[in-house]
Amino acid sequence: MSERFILIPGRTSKQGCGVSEGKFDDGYQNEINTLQVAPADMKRMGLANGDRVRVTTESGRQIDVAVTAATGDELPPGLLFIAYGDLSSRLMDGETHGSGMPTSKGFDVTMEKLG
Amino acid sequence: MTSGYFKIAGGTVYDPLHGIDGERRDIWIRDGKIVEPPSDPEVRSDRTLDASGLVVMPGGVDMHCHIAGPKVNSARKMRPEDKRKGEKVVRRAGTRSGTVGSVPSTFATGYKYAGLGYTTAFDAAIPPLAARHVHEEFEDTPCLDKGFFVLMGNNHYVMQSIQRNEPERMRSFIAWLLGAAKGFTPKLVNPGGVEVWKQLPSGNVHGLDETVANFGVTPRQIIEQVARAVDELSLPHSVHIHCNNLGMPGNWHTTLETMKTLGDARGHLSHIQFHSYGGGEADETTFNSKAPPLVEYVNTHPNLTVDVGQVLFGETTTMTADGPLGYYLSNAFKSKWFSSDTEMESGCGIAPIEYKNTSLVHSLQWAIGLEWYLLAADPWRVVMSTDHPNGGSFLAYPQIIQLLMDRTYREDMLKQVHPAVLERSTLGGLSREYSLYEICIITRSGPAKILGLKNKGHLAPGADADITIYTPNDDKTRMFELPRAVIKSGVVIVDQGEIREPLTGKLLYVSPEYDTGIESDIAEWFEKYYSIRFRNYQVPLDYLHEAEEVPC
Amino acid sequence: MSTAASPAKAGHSGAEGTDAGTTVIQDSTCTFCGCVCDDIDITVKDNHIVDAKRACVLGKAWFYNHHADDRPSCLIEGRPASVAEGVERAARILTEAKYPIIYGLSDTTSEAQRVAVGIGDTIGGTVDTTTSVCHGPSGMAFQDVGEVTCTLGEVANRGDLIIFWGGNPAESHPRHFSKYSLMPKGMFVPNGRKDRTAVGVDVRKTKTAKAMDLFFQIKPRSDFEALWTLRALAKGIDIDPEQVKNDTGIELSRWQDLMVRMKAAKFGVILFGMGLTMTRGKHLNSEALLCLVRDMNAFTRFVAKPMRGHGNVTGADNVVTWQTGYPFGVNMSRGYPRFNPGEYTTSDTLARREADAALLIACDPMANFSQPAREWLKSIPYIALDPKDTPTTRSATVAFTTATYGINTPGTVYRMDDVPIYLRPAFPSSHPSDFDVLSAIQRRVAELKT
Amino acid sequence: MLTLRYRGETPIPIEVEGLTPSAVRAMAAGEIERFEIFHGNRKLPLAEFFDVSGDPADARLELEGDLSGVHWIGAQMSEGEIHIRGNAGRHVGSEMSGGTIHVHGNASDWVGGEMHGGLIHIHGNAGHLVGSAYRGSRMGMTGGTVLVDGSVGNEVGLTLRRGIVAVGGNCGDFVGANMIAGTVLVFGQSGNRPAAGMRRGTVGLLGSTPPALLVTFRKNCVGKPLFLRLMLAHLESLGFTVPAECWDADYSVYNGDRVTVGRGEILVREASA
Repeated sequence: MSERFILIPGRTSKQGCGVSEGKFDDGYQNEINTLQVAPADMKRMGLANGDRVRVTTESGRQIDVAVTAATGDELPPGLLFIAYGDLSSRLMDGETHGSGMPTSKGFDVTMEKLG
Repeated sequence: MTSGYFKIAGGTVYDPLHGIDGERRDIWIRDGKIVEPPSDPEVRSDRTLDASGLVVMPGGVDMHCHIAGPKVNSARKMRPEDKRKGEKVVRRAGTRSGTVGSVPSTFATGYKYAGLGYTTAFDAAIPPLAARHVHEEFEDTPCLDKGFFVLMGNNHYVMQSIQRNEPERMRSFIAWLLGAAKGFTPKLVNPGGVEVWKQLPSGNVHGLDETVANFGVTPRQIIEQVARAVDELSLPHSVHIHCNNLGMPGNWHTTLETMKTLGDARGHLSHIQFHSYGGGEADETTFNSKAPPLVEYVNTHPNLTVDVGQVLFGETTTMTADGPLGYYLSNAFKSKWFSSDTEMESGCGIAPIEYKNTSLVHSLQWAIGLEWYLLAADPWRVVMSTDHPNGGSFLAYPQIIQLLMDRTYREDMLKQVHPAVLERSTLGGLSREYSLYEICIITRSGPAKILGLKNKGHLAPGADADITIYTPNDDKTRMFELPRAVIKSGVVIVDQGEIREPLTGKLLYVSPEYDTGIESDIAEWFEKYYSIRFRNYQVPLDYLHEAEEVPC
Repeated sequence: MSTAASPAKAGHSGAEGTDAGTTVIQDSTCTFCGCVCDDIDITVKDNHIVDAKRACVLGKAWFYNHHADDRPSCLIEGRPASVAEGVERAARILTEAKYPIIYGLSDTTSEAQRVAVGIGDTIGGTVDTTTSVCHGPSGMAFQDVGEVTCTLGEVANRGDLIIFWGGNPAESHPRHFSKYSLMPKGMFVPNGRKDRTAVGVDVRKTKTAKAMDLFFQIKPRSDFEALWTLRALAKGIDIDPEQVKNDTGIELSRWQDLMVRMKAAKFGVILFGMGLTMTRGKHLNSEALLCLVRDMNAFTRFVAKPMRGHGNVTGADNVVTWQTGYPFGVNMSRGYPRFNPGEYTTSDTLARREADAALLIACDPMANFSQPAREWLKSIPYIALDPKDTPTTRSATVAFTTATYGINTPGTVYRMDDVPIYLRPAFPSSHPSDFDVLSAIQRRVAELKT
Repeated sequence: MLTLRYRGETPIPIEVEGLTPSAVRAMAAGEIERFEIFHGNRKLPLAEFFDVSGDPADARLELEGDLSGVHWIGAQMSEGEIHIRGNAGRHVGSEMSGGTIHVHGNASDWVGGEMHGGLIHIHGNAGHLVGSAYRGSRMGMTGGTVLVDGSVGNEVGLTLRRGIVAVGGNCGDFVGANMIAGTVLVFGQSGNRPAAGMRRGTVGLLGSTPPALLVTFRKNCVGKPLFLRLMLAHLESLGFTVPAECWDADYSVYNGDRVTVGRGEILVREASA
């Protein structure tokens, strides 16, 4: 079963270091390929670190990604976070609303646990 | 075989510095300089430009404009609408495209100045922290030799030296700072007032004897002591002053006090029009011209020079290092407002405005500028400027020339402005018409002399071969907006309004001597308060493109 | 025609004495993020940086991972080629194109940026920078209402109320707190952190949030409503407490308390991030913030500053502006500059499949752009310049490996507050600089166009 | 009537700025075929992309085909008629001062950008920034009428100074933002933050479910404003379909935006009892 969330991609220092260390190195790849979920949401959806989920946007863009529990109270329940990278870009539409800037944070998404 | 000579033959030459008032002469050019005719009559020039029947003058010199640096570029960023509706500069082989509006892009700025016969321009207000930015923009501003004045009227080190009564220390600092930025002379903008603006909401000083909090100095002390230091350093140009209370009714008292404070020290008062107002506290009904008494004082004090800062009707963008003024203007015009304070050094305010001939205040500003030109006894000490783009664009210079040379044109325009101008200024009674000789003085020879540029503003051997050739025309706007040819460093850069060879032009800077012992003291202060490192602040010579040191 | 000065001619020797084959360069500059810290002492040993004093975690990663590598300087369709061949191929692609775009530019010197804009002019292309997908919306807001701002030294010397809104500098600009905004003992805040009140506004309780005295964890996507609430309070307008709580997730009383502090501050600062510009509302979120800060100047001194990301993205804004009159997304297909975000910006020209060739300098759209934009970019010929191997260089028709600015090449960069800073290279690279490659391309396209 | 049939299939923008009824009405067919248009950065004669037939003397232009990649149609036009049988690109009727444009299809962004007068009727949907200011401008549309039968995007009537924008379908976010005066009516649903920063003027949100308003708007009264009835009648007279339920409904009037001048009003249709 899937639940509704708001997803916020953003910078992290690990992702920032990865840009210099090399985008094909493990450090960067792990950082941008991990979805952070609030501990309460992990618990409720029966998710453990490393489990894979499917995230789908309102316009139907979709990624499958591994989850990890956000540290402490960094994320409130209902919010997801992922470091900028290939996966976050896969969820972005081309539309910029006459601004040049595609909506890149605060996506309405559904998340479901994969098998 | 080539002789290397370029001759401008038989033109009607105006060279006021040498008393030449429209005499038919040849001018010989070699290696970018004006030279004596070859002694051997057999020697022919490689190229000759037949100027018979044409007017030949030195290239124009704009000694007070805003064409580069963070303030100008922020204005460009803020006003896409100004350029979208304005003229477009289309790319051609060898030239770059650009936008114009009230704040043209860099390449367009160079082409447009050259198109009017100007070959030298000085940016009037640069925070030294941004010096590198200016040098970069200057290199992208072709056709002109360029320099800039360094903002010091609210510099913390200057104010602290005054407070501690250490004039030698301040003098050394000024010399060091000019050299560090590769600037030309100290600029005082609302001395002391900008620092108060940084400390308080709508903060400012309102007279020469108000104390600047936390620094314990007054505008009067700053003006007096910086002017003296500039003379002691024997800089080519004097201190360059934007007085306190710009634009405020009744500000003429402050302006007169500033002149008196200078004593017998050299001083240039910029855009004097904006500082020549009578009337009481922000009361439009009493607003009037006080140009006559100020002109009278300048007439009798040869140590003083001014540029006018003529206002022209229409839309433009105001930009100033006078932070509180920018806030005042943006509120008065309900326009968008940019403000940026530079640490330890300066402020900046930008606001779009429109001068309307239906407005009493704007009409008076227009008239007061003309009064200054027409009342001044000595054209060598009053310089044509619009304080581009504050009073209007430099592109209006031909129109100003017609206003000065053509009394009928002036009187027709006077009929179209607010009627009260006739009671509140003397313009209606002024019948003076400028001669070409006088125009040549206020647009080239005078500013070159005031700036201390020995190779500019005249046509004698040794001068830079910066020459403008005009086709005589009773319509002076036409005559001056489309020169027949413009020559820069001996190269024809404009021919019939077409850009030919847009030379980059050189930077004009000073590097006065000073007691290097002071550097450790400056460095200690600098590392304590600046957000960049002392080592990364100074602009070394090898950073500059073409450059020429003007001797002190 | 004026061409940009070769940075090489302006190289300042930063070398401060060598021993045992190591060189120390003092006050070197880190160009990784918009902080552009210019106080880094770097130690170089046989073309490796072995120490970078005062650099943060991002800065160390930057300095330690840009050593001269042995990848070829040029690849054409994945095969090694000479730089000259690459330049020729690039110039032909760009001059044959009818709607070419030039994009990136935020991680190279302004000297190189100036050449790139010149190429755009010559080929009648569209010049855009990473600003359009960073603080471009803030730039648009600036064009509508203006901006009240200052250099970072003013924040350090005067700022007594510092608000971080929609950003996480603790992770994206790690030294901002210590160097500029929170810790410095400044002229009018002699006790540093003790003299400042730090306020965070964000939807996540980030590392930054944890360094604040007050934190407002607002509802996702309610930045505009929160800012409008503060504007209303600044003007003394009565507003409905329930709606405020409902809209922002925060009690009106807490906003009122914040406004009291804002009015009581001597010099207030709002440093804002892409939480505003990338979220629904975009430029109008930034506009609301710039309006609030302008409003506050009726009561006290208050300034705003977008937290710019890349080392020289601010230089890109400046260079594109002084050469064309417009800051980003500048189209020159008509022979003169035109500006219209949403029309000439790169996300749009790619996602709408209008661009038919691209010159990409120091950027990675193949990693960062929307899916439709990436798909179209993959289908057109493009040239990429980057010191690193990236998804963008891997799919490029012509890929140049270039020297790293600040580490291998000198030049000028502009800090997030428009302060220009000169770069002192640490050691030479076997690869050409962006400036060199772009200058060669500019010369060739000029020939081909005439 | 002059007919221009578009045969282009290029994804590269085609720009036809200046192709107005008054510009072509005096031209011979040959001249019109040589009329300069832009294909990206290439200047080309119109005939490269259009079949030209008919006679422009009556100042009526018919454009046929899918012109969604053709931009600036009718920009700066001052008289005459343009009918587009198909979709149109960006900047339809930009800065126009008179005449009529009908798009019998969809139009892209900036329909009637900073227009001064005349009528634009989009019979399908339109994009963002309909009847709006371009970035940085002090004011947007200063006169004329834009009718869109379908739905539109964000920032409809941005900084509107005078004139009417009517949308039959839904609109996106920030309808009527920073409005100075004038009228924007939306008969479908509205996105968020309607009329943010409005100084004066009227924004009518006439859809069935009233949107959330900003906290800086205050409810003033409920009633049947006469002005609205007159406006609806005017729209009908222009060939715009007004939903029946709008005529006799009650409307709540909200004043704002109080962070600015606050003299504007938002009309919200109350669910009919």
